[in-house]
Amino acid sequence: MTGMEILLLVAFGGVMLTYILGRISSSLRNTFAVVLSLVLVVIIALMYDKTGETIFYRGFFGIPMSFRIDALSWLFAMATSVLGCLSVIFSLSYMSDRKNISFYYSMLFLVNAGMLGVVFSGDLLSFFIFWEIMSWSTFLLISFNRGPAVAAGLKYIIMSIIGSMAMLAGTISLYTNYGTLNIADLSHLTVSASPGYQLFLLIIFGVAFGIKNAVMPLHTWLPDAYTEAPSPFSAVLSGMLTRMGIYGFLLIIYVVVGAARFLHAADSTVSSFNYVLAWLGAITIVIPTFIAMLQNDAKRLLAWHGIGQGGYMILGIAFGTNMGVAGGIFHTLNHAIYIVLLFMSVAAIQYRTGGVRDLNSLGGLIKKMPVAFIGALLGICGLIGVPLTNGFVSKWMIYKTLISGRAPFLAFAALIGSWGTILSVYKFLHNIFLGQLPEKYRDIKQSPFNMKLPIIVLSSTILLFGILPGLPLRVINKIVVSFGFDSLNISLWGIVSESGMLNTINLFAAILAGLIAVWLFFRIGARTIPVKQDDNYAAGAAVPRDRYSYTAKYYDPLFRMISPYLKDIFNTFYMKIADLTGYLSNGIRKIYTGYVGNYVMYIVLFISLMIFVQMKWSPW
Amino acid sequence: MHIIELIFSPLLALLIGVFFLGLARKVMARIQWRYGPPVTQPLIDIIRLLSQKSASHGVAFNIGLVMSLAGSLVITLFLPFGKIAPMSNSGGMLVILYLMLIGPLGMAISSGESANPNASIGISRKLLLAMGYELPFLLVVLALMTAYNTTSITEIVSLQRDTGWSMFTFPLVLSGIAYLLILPAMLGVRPFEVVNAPQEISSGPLVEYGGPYLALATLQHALAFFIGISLFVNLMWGGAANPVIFFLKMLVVFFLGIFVNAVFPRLRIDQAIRYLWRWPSLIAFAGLILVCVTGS
Amino acid sequence: MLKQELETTFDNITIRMEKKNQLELSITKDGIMSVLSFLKNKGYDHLHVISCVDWIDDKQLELVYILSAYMKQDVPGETEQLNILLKTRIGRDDPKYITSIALFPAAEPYEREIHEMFGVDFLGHPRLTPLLLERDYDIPPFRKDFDTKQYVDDVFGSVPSVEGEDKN
Amino acid sequence: MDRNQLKKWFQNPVKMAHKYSLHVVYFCTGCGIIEIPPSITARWDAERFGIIPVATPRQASLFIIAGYVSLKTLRSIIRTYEQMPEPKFTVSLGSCPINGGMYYDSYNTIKHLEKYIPVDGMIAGCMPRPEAIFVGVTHLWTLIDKDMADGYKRYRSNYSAYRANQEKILGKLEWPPLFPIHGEE
Amino acid sequence: MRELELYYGPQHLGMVGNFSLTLQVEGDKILKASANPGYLHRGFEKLMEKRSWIKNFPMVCRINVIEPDSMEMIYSMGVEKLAGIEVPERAHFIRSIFLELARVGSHLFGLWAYANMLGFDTVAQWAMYHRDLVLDLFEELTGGRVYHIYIWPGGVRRDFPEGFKDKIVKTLHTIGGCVPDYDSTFFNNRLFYERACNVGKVSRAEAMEMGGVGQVIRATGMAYDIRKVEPYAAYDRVPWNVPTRKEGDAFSRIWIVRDEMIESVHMIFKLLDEMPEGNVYNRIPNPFKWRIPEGEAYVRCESSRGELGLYMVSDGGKEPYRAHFRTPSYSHGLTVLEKALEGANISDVGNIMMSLYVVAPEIDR
Repeated sequence: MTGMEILLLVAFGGVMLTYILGRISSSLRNTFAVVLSLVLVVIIALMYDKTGETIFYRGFFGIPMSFRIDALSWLFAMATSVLGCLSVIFSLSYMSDRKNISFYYSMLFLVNAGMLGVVFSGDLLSFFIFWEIMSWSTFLLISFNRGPAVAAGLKYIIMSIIGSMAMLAGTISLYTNYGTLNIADLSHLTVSASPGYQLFLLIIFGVAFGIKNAVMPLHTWLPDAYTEAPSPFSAVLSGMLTRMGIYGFLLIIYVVVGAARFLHAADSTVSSFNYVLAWLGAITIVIPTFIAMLQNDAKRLLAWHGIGQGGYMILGIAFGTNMGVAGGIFHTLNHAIYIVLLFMSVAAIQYRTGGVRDLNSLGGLIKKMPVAFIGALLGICGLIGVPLTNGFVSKWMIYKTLISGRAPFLAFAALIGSWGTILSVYKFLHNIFLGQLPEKYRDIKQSPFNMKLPIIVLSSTILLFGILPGLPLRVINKIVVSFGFDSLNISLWGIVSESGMLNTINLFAAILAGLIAVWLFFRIGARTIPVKQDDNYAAGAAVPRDRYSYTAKYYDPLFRMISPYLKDIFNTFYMKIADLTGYLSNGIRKIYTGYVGNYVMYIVLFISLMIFVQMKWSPW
Repeated sequence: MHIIELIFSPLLALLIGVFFLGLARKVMARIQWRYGPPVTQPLIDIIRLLSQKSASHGVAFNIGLVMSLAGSLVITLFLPFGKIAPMSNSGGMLVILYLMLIGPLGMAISSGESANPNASIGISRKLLLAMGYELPFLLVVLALMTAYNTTSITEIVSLQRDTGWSMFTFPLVLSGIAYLLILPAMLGVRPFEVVNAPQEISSGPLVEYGGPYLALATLQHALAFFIGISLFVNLMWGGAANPVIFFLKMLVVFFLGIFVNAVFPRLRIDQAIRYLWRWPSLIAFAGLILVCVTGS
Repeated sequence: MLKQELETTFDNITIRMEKKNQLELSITKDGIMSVLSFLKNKGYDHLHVISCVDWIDDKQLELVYILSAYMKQDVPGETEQLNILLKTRIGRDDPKYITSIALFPAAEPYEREIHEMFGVDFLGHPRLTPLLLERDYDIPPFRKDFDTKQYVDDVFGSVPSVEGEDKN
Repeated sequence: MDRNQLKKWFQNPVKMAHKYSLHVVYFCTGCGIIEIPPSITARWDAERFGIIPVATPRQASLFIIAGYVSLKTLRSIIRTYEQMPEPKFTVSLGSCPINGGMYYDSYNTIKHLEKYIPVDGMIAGCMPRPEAIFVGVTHLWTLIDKDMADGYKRYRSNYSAYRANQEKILGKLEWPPLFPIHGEE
Repeated sequence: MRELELYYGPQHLGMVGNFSLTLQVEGDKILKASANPGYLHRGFEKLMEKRSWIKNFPMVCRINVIEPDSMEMIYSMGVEKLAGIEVPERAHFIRSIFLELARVGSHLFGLWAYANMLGFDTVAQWAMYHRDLVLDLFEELTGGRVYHIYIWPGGVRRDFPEGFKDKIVKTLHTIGGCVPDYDSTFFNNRLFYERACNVGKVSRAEAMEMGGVGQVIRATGMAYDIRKVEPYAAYDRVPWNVPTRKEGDAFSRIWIVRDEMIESVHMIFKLLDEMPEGNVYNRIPNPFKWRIPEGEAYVRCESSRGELGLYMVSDGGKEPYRAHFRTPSYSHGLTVLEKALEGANISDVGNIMMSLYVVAPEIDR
């Protein structure tokens, strides 16, 4: 399988080349970046429907490091590369007036390459290495803007290191037990393991992936990181990078441990783990969605939704039926599409308004930036799960699983989460695009073409996957089958299950017919006269300039009711611990110079020491 | 036959909805010692509105409203009216629940575009109220779906033919009571008429609608009324095999709603949410637990 | 009783009580605030109205503060029945006076109105913005030399009829 | 009342609907406040004829100016009238909008309402009783029937004259002209 | 943070009368409210200076369109005080009965407005219907539905016609018979309590500071009623009570309105019983030549909304030299309302305003 090696070579080579080219000429670098990201997309697209494994290096203490590809990794790789490509295109003008652009691009490619490495790695060692590359380059990108961004980045990397340590411990334990780290081999070997050991593996890897995927008690890094990162990277971060946690969960539950085989056994401890995970998913849906309602920062609002939507994926894959897993994976893909779209819309607004993302000070931009509005509208429709958008299909699958699995309370959490979503995203849409346009934005321009292009592409994808969900579901069905589940009954436009069916093309036809009929009816009436926003009812007075828009405290009555209950207690808890640690280790603080490179050095030293100790004396 | 039903059922729903609006005005008038307008008054209003030349605030102002009415029309294809349910095999209760979003969302976008703070306040109230009643409503619907082990509304209706009305069958009694308690909120009648509240926020989302826009909004309101009642009859009062009987059941629910409308003032929005999240939610929650305990 | 106290406390005060329950006090313009606070302390804490009379022949504006008492006991007595009319005169040209909001917050709209209708400036008043009127008037409209009939003929009479144009 | 004559409905549904669905936006200018409520409530019940008050001018088709018009109100009245969708009808109640009535020498009320906005019907009286309001409405029906309730058309064709009158009395208006003004373009 | 300035009135269904409030809003809370009157300003007090003493009657009754009779009464009282005219005893009784009937009508109008603000259409319509029954009595007695010009310096214009007493009793029984209906649907309605309790609270100190009278001050526990404090007409001839409550919120103010209506009805019955026979009118001089001696007078009476005052100056001419009405809504609508709306919910604007019983034309005059 030379394809994967070439791919990673291109991906990692591109990182250096971008930086070097950036030193020569910025336009050359930009062209190269776009070409490179397109090449990655093409290469991965060519690898469709291949499975296999190839060892590329044996040198690391004799552990063979390998790549593997199957439907699961292809799907994630494809999504990663496409979104990376769109993000690069989007960044062209967004980042154009910043410093250190070459560094930004090369780090973006490094993140991309790291993610590709993660999804293609065939053994847990290379998985870990690529995981670390991904995490560290992410840290550098989150802190790109300096100031509060560095704090956000540190929060991220500290939690990430905790996760990595957990993962490392699990990896080492697997190696000592079975003498191999190859995923395919492990999946055969762990079948015979004791349930206790399986549970240990699930929990220890679950912590690692739970931190990455921001499952509820481990989510605290996410809001700050999403908010402070450069917006095009926030898109990548929320769309794919965070969802590497989902990939990890899928890998550990359904490939390494193979929980599918245990799920329906009555006394299985694995199934109880899945149940706990599902409840964590449900909590992750409800609480962040309600917290999102109270946010006034556009990106932070989306960030909390990022956490909440992660809950749906966890809920789907943890519930462990074929439709649930398929729904979870599909939702991961859909979420990537619409959250990237939403972040890009926000970024377009930020680009034109000079970085404003405070929901209380924007408004009325629909007339000025219609493309961004369409992007945001379809994005929130997907996020809510309005029929005919992709989010509807995946949420439908998850609800269906929960209801036919007789878990009405989990289904209730998921459904009420959707309703909470409507409230907050409508506020998002209203406060940015609707209402009165502030005076200072009267002369604002449209976003440039390379910002519009990704928005248009992603918007149409949302509708395409919503109307013809069979396209992605075919790939996902392969994944589900490869996990050992029954095949789903999928057609191009819908799903049939024992307790009901979904036919999106009929729905599409009905809604289209309804729209046309109503439009015609509307047009029977007299022609309407377009008026300016100042020509507005103000109880007989003239509209006061700039003081006639309801944006601040949009859901004040609800806010008063729920805000006492919805503090982010976990974040406070962790910050308290952090303070306490800092207080206790005042003496050690001299080592921490505050320079990031030093931290990297310490950690690399620590990891190598651990590995060395393990290799030499194998105490675990 | 199928094609006829497809075209016929939304029109029937519109007709019944508009009839209900007219009847509501007549009945209210009679309670208030008045003679009242003719039942056809909403129809006259709609004709008049369509011929008026109103102000438009932009493309989303038009599209949102059209989307809202179209979404509501599509729901009627999924809801059984007696035995008429032309699209019930394209999706069940979950699709209906989600299609019910399109109406408010379209209205929200449209009136948000109108750039009037009264409209924005109205929309914020509408979404909050929806949040309020959706909590118990989802619990009720989940109890039904769990009890009958299906997500298809036609199956729920046909199963009730064997067991009797779900409101009066044992594990669903509590859910039925909870549904009855939130029904005024779902219909938007008076204790919960916080969205339009002409005396407070100048009819809220409708503030900038005139002419054809108001005609569409009136039709949307009529349909929402129809859908709310029809859903209740289907889920709790056993639907009907016969459209006429179904209509009579709807009429009974309609009168209940109007009487409640006549004897209560309007609540504040926070009081409305507090009410909806207290008793109806608790009862619905207990109902779901009851279903889970007895069902398996 | 009150009469005697007033006479002993203030020098240049004129007290008349000709009609039933109606005590008329006149004082020079700098004495008003002290009399007001004196009366307030005596229990006359209800400021009914601040009125203004334009004595055009004397070239003076007369400010009238009308006070009475809120109920201090269950059965109303003489205190509650008494209406006190406290009057002072100020010059008619460029009239200025000090505000009594600190003593009686209820005075705020009355002073605004007098400012608008008689052109009296109340120093220290937080918002002397127009209260009732829409147009600017050269002479404040409640003054005696403002001839409404003349004004109406000038302003409203000069608006042409549109229907006349219609026929052309 | 020809509301129940189906033939007329088929002949000209728009005109009939306009007659029997008069949604009112009203200005309680003074005395109007006192006879409008009885006529829309239980005793006289204007809703019988499809007349109900609505919240905003956008939703209305009939504008009732219920009494004398002070200058401050005139500004709001013009704003409200311009925001109503066409076709729209105006009816004034009482003697004061006709010629100033008992306020003939008041410095703050306008004397002839029709100089500032077109008025389709004027109901005299001080105050007109609810019965008079209904008589006025039936008269308006006749006018609509005969296409003579054309105030909004007159407003359009004479807009510059109306606007000039409005600005003469109120000073510069805050909102731009509704229609293009002749002579400026 | 973008500010929101919300306009409440003049063209607003939640506004009874032509009045405007500009609300600074954040979320659903009102930060600051400023009243903006003047939409009804006609300059009555100026116009009165140009009209003779008697020609001013059509003017004064139009100051308050809801209850014109108390305006006639106060003007008559002022003229009587300035000119020193005595009123026959029977006229005092008739005046009292007439004013109490007007109070019932006015309170029913207020109930209509208040119930309307809460979206309580049914009760609003009933109240308006019952008010019309009272107006029918007026029409029979005076010939006018709303404006009566019945009370006159020196008495009243006309004695009660034959059988009019019975008609009053019958009408009041009709209205009184519906009090249980009103109670069960409105006054004892739990939702009315929820909406009105603790809303628009005005403490006694605040009310006294800002010149609150009528229901505003009586809702804080002070039985301040001019009919008791400085009795006029025949109010000291029969026993009656001043209803008060302690809370000072909208709920208690509306309950006081209800209790006052019932008290008025009882008072009318007592007055009808004790009404003496005799003359109802002391002749005044020829109105066209009537000059009133130089002097000034301040008179006050209790209208349905609270204490009403009139300051009148005569320079011995045919016309008043100056007349200034102190209307209860003036301080309620400008000072108390602004204060009560601070921090209130935007749903409660109409609620608070109509519980303060603000009548716009009274403010503007």
